[in-house]
Amino acid sequence: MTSFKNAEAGLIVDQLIKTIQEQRDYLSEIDGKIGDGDHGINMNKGFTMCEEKLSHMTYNLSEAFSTLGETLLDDIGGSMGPLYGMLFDEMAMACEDAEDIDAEVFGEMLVNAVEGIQEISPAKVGDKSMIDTLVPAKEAFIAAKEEGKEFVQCLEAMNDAAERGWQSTKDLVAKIGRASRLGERSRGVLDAGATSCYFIVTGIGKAAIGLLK
Amino acid sequence: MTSFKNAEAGLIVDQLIKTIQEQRDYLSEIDGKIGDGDHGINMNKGFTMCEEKLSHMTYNLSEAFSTLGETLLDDIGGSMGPLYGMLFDEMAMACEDAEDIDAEVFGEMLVNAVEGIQEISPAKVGDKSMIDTLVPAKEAFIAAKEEGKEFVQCLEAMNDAAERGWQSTKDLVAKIGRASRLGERSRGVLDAGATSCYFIVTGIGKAAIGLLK
Amino acid sequence: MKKIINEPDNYLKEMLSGIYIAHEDMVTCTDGDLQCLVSKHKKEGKVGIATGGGSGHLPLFLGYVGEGMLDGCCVGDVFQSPSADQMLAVTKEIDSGAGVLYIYGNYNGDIFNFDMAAEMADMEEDIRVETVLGADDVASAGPSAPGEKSTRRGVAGIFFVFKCAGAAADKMMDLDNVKRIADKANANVRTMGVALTPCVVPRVGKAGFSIGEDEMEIGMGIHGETGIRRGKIEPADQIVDEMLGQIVADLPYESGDEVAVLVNGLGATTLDEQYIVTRRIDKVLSEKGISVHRYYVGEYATALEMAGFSISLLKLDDELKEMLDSDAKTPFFRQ
Amino acid sequence: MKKIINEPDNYLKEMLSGIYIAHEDMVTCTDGDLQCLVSKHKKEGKVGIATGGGSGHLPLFLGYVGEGMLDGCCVGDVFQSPSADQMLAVTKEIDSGAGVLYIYGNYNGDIFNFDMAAEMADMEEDIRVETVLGADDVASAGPSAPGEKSTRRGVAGIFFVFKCAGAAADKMMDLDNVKRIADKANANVRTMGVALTPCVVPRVGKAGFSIGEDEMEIGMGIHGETGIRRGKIEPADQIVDEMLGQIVADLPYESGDEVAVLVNGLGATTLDEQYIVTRRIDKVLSEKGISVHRYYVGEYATALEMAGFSISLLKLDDELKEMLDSDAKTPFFRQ
Ligand SMILES: Nc1ncnc2c1ncn2[C@@H]1O[C@H](COP(=O)(O)OP(=O)(O)O)[C@@H](O)[C@H]1O
Ligand SMILES: Nc1ncnc2c1ncn2[C@@H]1O[C@H](COP(=O)(O)OP(=O)(O)O)[C@@H](O)[C@H]1O
Ligand SMILES: [Mg+2]
Ligand SMILES: [Mg+2]
Ligand SMILES: [Mg+2]
Ligand SMILES: [Mg+2]
Repeated sequence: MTSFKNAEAGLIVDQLIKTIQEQRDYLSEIDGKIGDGDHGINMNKGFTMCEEKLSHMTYNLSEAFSTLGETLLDDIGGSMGPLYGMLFDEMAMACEDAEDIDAEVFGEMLVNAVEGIQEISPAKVGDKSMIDTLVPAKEAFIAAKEEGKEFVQCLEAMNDAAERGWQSTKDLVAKIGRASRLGERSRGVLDAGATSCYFIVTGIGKAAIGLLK
Repeated sequence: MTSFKNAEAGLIVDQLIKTIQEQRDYLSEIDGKIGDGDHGINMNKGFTMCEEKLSHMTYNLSEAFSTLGETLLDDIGGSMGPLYGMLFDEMAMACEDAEDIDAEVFGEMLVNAVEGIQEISPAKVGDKSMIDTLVPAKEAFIAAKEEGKEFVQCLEAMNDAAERGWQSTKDLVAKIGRASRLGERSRGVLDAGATSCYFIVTGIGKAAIGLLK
Repeated sequence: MKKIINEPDNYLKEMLSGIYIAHEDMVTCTDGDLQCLVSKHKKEGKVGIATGGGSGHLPLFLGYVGEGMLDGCCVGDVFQSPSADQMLAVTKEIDSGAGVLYIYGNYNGDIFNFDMAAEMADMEEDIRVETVLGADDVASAGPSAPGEKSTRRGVAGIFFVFKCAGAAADKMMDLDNVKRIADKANANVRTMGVALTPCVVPRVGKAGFSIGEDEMEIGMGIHGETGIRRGKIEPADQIVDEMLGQIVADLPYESGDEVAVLVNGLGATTLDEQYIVTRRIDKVLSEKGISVHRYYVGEYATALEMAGFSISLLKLDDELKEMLDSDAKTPFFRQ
Repeated sequence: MKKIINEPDNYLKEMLSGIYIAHEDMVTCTDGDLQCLVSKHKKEGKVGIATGGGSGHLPLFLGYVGEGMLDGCCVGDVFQSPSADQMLAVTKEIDSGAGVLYIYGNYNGDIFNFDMAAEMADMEEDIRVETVLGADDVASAGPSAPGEKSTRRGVAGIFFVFKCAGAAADKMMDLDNVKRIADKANANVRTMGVALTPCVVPRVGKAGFSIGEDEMEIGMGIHGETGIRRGKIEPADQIVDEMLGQIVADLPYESGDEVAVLVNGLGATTLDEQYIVTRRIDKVLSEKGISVHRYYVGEYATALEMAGFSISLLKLDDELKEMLDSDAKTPFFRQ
């Protein structure tokens, strides 16, 4: 298939919530090495609040993303609230009028998400942040699409790039966020935000592939 | 000899000061077990301040005791300032008019010292305090004197009783001072004040015996 | 010992110098002795109120010298009474003919020295001195029989006695009445504390005891005196319930009573925790029908850098309420 | 983790409940959200001043909401920014037509959220919002080039910005002038801190780093951000000399200048130590010909139960002096 139904894709967010809940301790553990050890707690709190809100709703993908984005933006605070809030909000808006989500729509969702985040954060690729996962993932998807690859293949390219981007943070020195205070000492461990971003991007990617098959 | 000269006995206090300075750490260590660990520091501070004052004076025994008593009373504070201050003050007053100090005068010094302390402190023998050293020492001296023993023998009796009194505190439960808060847990270690009082009483006793020989 | 200090021997003098520098508009020393602190605002004809005791409890005692509270204070080395002579110097300085009230905690060394000072003030200086001994720590001993001297220690609750007596003196009441009000406040205040960590006296250089990493000690005194129970650390609400239960039963405080509450941090415990405790106290008291006129939350009587807190209750009548509510202005307390 | 708490998840709510109980005469919450705290004393036509940030720094930020200082404050979980929505709720509540000034520390999360709140206030509510970012921590980064945004963290010195801006607003100055004064105070304040022990975020449950038993870290931030130098603990005077040297050189503060000094305890450090430090600061500044108009000593901006302290200097002109000296009445600060 070259697209999936927005109306049937709310479960992508259900799976995302479960993934974050499962990875809570791992995310905090990673954050504990060069940050303050709360990333899993923060993410889990936001995603679980969203789960609670969704439990009273029926929702398609754009509505689910919108609820998730608003919850993160309005209720969570921190750096992650606005950053991920913006990401999901932009993804929601980019697909709210689409009955079917194809590679075109999905590409736009990714592009807008990156732009939204870059509007509030100065982080660049290489600064050791979620951006190191997100930007290469988006670029890989767009490149594959422009090469005329199928939607599923584009998503696979995205997932692979997300993983490489995530892993690349290990050797980086943090230039942004709490860990940047550590300078050289921040090298050698993965970035927490890049890790959660890996789970989010590939979580969406895998669930979408599932819907396409 | 049956007496020594007040004028020549100032060195008793010199020796006392040295003894307390030498025992400083030991006294604190004992106080640390069931008290707050500062007894040596407190005693050393007072006695060293007195040493400094005496260094600008010539003094007989009563003057030296008087200076020591005043220093402890006026400058040291705590419980020990008033208690030992009173002790030395009373000893000073009881011999200030005596050119020669014999068993009679010395007995009065001890009696007055005990009375002075008991005026301000309710501590009794058995309460685990300096009183457990001081009172038996005084009583042994008086008893020996009343039996007609020589001054030196009276002092030896005093010293022996002081040591037994001191050692008796080991098996006592504290009923007074900081250690009383510990109840049964205060049993099994010596009392700090009884220890300093042992060094003081026997220090005076030995120095006096030296002068008599 | 992890402290920001220089030579432990200079601790007291350096700390006091800092106080005079920071609060030079309010306090000064008398007799050329830094340990003898007096208010710069002398009110002629007013009963003088003095306190004193060992250092290591800031803002107790020094911090409450000023307008509407205390007139003078004498401190000794850390956890060590000052001398009679020093207390006498303060007494002479703050007396302006109306006599002086001593309010201090029920500790051996302080009693020895301040009793002597009172005697000297009376005999040598013709200053009438009265004394009120703070003895609010419910955990330190059983209640005293009528007419008997209390054997309880004085802890944070003395703040209420300072406040009420200070207001009475400020309203130009005479010594008998200032003492009566101090006695009344004293008779109606009860405190209990809990400690999580020990503290280190600078001149000693190491803690005199230890508390296990998962332990607390209920009833520990502000010099580390043994409490009534050591056990595993419990949730805040459970700790509050135990402490408050014993406090309330002791006076007792009863349904229909009106009280003031002091939640006091011992040194290292955050204000956050003190407010968590406040929340529980409010709930428990309201369930018991005891209404709270005022809360005081913060560090009022510390034990150096000890972690822990205490709860004090003061039962109020109209007179005490008036005294408690009146203005005060000291280096550490403004109302 | 040795704390007097219940479930870590309830920490924030319980702590905030306690604050509203203890200070019900002064503060209340808005929008039904405990995290959105506003003053009960609304002055019509006055510029509103709001702050916000993560909890764990009491009395910062909540404690400075009241008369003559701040009008509202929004707190997040411990060391975690509140959300844009919450800040917007506070902004709406405290605006009375004259606009709102945000004063908060230079941290990522806070900026993201409060910038969004400011945008929504402007676009949706037609409230003009201006922002001043506290960035006083000399140890956190080099000075910023003219016109560039500072990358320094905001720490205890923000108290001076609150105080001066709060006084300006209280004098009914307009938003431009209140902002101008806040900017001026901000431009003239510098801080450096030192830490002896780490602190534990309740929801994390263990310290994120450790400091050796005989070590200190100069320049550590109030969330435990790495400082500029870790080394053996030194005598107080030496520590002060190093910190003050860097602070003075940074602005620079020069002979003939008049300053206010804030000696701030980070949580577990005793007032005694803070006064020992004060004494040394006074000596060093007077040797440099810098005169001190006022000292503030105590806990003004903590890092939970961290041991350590910071020094802040504010260079004064006549206007700032007037603002600093004017009255204020908040739950934690009275002058
Ligand atoms: N300005 C920023 N832009 C993008 N990502 C950021 C930025 N600041 C922080 N991050 C990401 O946030 C992650 C930490 O998130 P979290 O622990 O939830 O927040 P905090 O740092 O406030 O404790 C970092 O690992 C980093 O990836
Ligand atoms: N009321 C008292 N009467 C007699 N001796 C006392 C009394 N209180 C305390 N002591 C003695 O004081 C000793 C402790 O002295 P020290 O350590 O200098 O004072 P502190 O207990 O104030 O630290 C105790 O060991 C005890 O012998
Ligand atoms: Mg984190
Ligand atoms: Mg002792
Ligand atoms: Mg002692
Ligand atoms: Mg965090």
